[in-house]
Amino acid sequence: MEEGKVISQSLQESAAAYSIIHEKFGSAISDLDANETMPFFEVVDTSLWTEIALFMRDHPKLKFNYMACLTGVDYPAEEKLGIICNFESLALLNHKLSVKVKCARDGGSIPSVACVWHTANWHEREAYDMFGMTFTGHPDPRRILCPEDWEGYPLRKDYKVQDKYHGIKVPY
Amino acid sequence: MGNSLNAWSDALAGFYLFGLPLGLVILAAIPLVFIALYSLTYGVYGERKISAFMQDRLGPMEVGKWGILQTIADILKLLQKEDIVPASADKFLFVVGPGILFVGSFLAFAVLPFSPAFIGASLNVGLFFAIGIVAIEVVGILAAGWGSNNKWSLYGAVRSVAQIVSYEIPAAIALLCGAMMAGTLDMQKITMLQSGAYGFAHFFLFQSPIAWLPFLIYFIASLAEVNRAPFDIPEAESELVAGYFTEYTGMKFAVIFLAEYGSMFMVSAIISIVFLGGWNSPLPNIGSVALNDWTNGPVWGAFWIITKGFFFIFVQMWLRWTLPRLRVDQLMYLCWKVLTPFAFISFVLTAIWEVYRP
Amino acid sequence: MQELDTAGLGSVRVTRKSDTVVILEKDLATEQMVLAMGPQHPSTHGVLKLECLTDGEVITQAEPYLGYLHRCFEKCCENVDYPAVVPYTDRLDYLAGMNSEFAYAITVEKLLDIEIPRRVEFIRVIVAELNRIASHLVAIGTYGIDLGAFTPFLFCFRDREIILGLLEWASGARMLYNYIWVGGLAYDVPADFLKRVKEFVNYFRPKALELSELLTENEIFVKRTHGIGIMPADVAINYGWSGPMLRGSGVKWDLRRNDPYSIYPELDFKVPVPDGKHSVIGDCLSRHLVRAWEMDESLKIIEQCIDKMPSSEGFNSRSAIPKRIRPKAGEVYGRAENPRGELGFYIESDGKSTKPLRCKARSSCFVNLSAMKDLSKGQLIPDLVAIIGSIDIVLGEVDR
Amino acid sequence: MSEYFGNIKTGAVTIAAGMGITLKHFFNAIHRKGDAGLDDVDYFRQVDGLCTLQYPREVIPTPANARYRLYNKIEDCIGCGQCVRACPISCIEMETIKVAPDDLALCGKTSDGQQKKFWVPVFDIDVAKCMTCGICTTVCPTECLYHTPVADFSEFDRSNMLYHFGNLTRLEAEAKRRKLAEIQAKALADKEKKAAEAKQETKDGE
Repeated sequence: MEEGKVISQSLQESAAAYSIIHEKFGSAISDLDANETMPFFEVVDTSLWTEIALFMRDHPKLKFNYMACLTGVDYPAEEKLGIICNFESLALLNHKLSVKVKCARDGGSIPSVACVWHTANWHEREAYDMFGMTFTGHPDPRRILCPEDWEGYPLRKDYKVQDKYHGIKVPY
Repeated sequence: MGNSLNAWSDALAGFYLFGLPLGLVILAAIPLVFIALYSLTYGVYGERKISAFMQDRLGPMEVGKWGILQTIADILKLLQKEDIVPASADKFLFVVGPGILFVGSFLAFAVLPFSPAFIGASLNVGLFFAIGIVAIEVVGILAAGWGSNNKWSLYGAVRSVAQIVSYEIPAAIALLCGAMMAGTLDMQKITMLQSGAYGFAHFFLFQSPIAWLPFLIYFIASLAEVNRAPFDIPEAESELVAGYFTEYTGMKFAVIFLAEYGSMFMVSAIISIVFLGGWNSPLPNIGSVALNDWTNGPVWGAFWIITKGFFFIFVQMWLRWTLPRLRVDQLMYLCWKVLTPFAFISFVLTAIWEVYRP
Repeated sequence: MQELDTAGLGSVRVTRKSDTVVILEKDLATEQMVLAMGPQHPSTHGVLKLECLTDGEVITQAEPYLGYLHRCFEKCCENVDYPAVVPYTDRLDYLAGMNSEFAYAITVEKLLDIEIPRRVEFIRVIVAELNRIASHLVAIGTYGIDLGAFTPFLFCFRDREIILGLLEWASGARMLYNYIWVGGLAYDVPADFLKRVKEFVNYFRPKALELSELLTENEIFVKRTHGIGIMPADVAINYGWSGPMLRGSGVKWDLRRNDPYSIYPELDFKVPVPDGKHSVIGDCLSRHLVRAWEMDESLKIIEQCIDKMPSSEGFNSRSAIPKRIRPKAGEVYGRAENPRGELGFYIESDGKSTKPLRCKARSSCFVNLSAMKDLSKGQLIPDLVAIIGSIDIVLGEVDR
Repeated sequence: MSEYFGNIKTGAVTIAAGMGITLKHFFNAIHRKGDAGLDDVDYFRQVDGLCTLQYPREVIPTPANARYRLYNKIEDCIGCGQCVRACPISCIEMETIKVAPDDLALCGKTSDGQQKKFWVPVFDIDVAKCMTCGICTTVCPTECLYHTPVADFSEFDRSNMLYHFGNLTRLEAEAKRRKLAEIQAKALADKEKKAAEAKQETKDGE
């Protein structure tokens, strides 16, 4: 944050929420990236992700009961895939926070939070479908938008579309 | 009058040519032609126009003036269509289903008195026959639904059977009220008993203070018996695609449609015979203006019963384009918990009325 | 007396008398039937496929299959400039293109941190609310069809046609508008537009009443939807439901109020939630009622906007549009209240390119539909149709 | 029990109300709404009644700013290629040939007086692909590319959906291309010659 710039109230709330999580998990999570558009922190120790998620949902001062969005992202420069989750305490505390979780690009896996928020169920399937990271502990780890026997993960930056799918020409 | 009754039909039945009962064939052909014509004109075209007008639309407009030839174009189209029998269907049942359906709705026309001088078969248990023969349709529907080997068809067929069989009870009891007031099951006699100089005042509906109840019950139950909205769950297009005729194309489909419109007219005719005087003119004689006498007679009779039938078909269509569809359990609730008890009540009340009538 | 399970042959109730087993009652051996509902089915509102396991008419499990209308929205976005994404957002929720554009525009504007002229904001709100009404009309009309009432559908489409005409007049297209641009509007509205919109509001009020009398108050309709597909509020939130679906579960949550954007804070409107008098909170009827009430609120919003509208003197609808949209590096999650719920866009910019690095659409229908499996358990087939209808999905948005 | 009868009563009343509405519309069917466009002042003063039109013969007019068929006024096109780059689905295909200096007058000017510097032998719009977003029209510097309000342009053959707007025939284009190549070759040769001369001079200088 630049000096002298007014920090918006929502950012303050997010920072307060972050400090509670940081207190509990310490170095397992990174510092808060306190930007105005989408304040987020990154989960460093991915194995703790489900635990952090549960803590975020159930802690009386956090109450992130609403997962707005879960986005898969490809970071070819870092050789990583990641997900970005946008949380909100809907109708309770009304604060927002976003979380990034990253895993290795080839054969990486992220613990599933589908058991914490139902929203994550289909979104994780979508992230798997598009990027190819696996979600350990997901109740139904199938592709969702592409056909089951589609080759490759379309939203990766280095994706090459397959020539033929069941004899149908694919590239348009 | 007893002699003149059925005069035309008796004469026709006795007509032989080269030893062949040609008269009987003509007798049978008349209702058939009537069903076909009415389905063509009023049934399909009328329904499309009525629904269009209720929905602020124009309806069919392209074929002929005001689209009047639309149904003929449709029939021509259906005739040209490939007659598909699904590979995995039970061919015998699949083919025979529409036939049974059509025969079921067609047979009841035998006992409908179309005019004082015309009735296919003047049975002394005509009403009973008409109620009973409807049940044959169930067999046709089940054959069509099962034979299609389609899950949606099967659902439609099973629903339809459950529905028709259940609704026969309130329908029959409601009609029995009319039969009780007449004291006979002969359709021609029931109609005759409702004739008189005061026109509509002689109709059974106005003869007893509670006749409106069985009238209403029969009307509702008849909607269910012919699978019309709001009881069209066997062919609920948003749930079961098209119900028991999902797999039908071409002429078989047309025959099912014909049967449906045929039975629509049948129940409308039955309700107008039992409660609204059949071929009797509703116009009363007012002093020297003998409206009733002027508008009665064999031809006028045919006019009146068809008009009354068409009116009820209009109400059926009107309901269809107004109401949502019931669910299966609600349908059964309505049948067993509302219509049947009220039918029994009206049955008892009619009996009391008939015994202690002033 | 005991029950024996005879290996799939149906259960048999038996009792023992000394040594012999007496069969009291024998159920028929029944199997569960797999019923593929869709992708071509009249009431799946497009190309949704539900694979239902049915026991008679009772559904024991329904598994949705998606992707039949997947058009690679997110991949497309990574290959076009920021302004060129707008026509693609129209195609997400094609019944509410203006709202989708609105959501995308405010998201990118948040990333760019630019000021928008006030008149632009008012026009945006008017067209978005008009489109919300149009979208709800489709939802209500098709819901009527799902339950077998055909006529309300045609009445809805008659009025929707007028809204589409109005939007065509403003934007040049009937469904896929490309009207709300990042930083402004494609054009100012035509001269008489606001007057005509006001006339439309007056025209539509009695029509909405008639519609509710014909459909919403109909006893059969109420009986078909009352108490069906109940979703408790906490589960709804956990499922990520939003919009009329969430409000139908009794949560007073509307992004126009709770995470305000544009000029909504200045406008006076209610967030309708069911009170439990007309319906069971969280059932299909509640969701339907919320949509019907929302149309009324949208009319109010439109009226207020017309009254408060700044004059068009010296107004250029494109004045705030940047010459070349190249946001600084960063991420943003922006969202707006769509007719079907929260439409969010996650956009990541690398600061160098004029194309987004990642653009994810969080579609409300996708999230709302994910509860289908839970909602449909143990329901009848007609109720399943009622539930799908009440979720009001647009497959374009589900599959993206 | 009271609930039972209450249900029957509300059922009957609401059904009757609904039937009243449909009957009202049924009898209202003698009126027909006109085909005024929304930009017509009397649009909402039209009678209530049947609201559908018989399409090919009766049409609701599309507003003047409607965005349907894409059209290029080739006389004004300067061949800058902005539209090609802007189109999100690349439905525009364009080829340009630089105008030889002595052809500038022949090539002409746009209607606002700008000198055209390119021949445009190929300007093909695949309107089957075009999604009428209008992005190409906003980037066009001479406003020669625009959407017309013609909404119905269906074809029986898909190849007819490819609209050709080029201002040169193939033969003409070939000639222009050759001419340009000659000029360029000549210029190149001149340049080389000059360079060689210069080299020679420097060599001579040594």
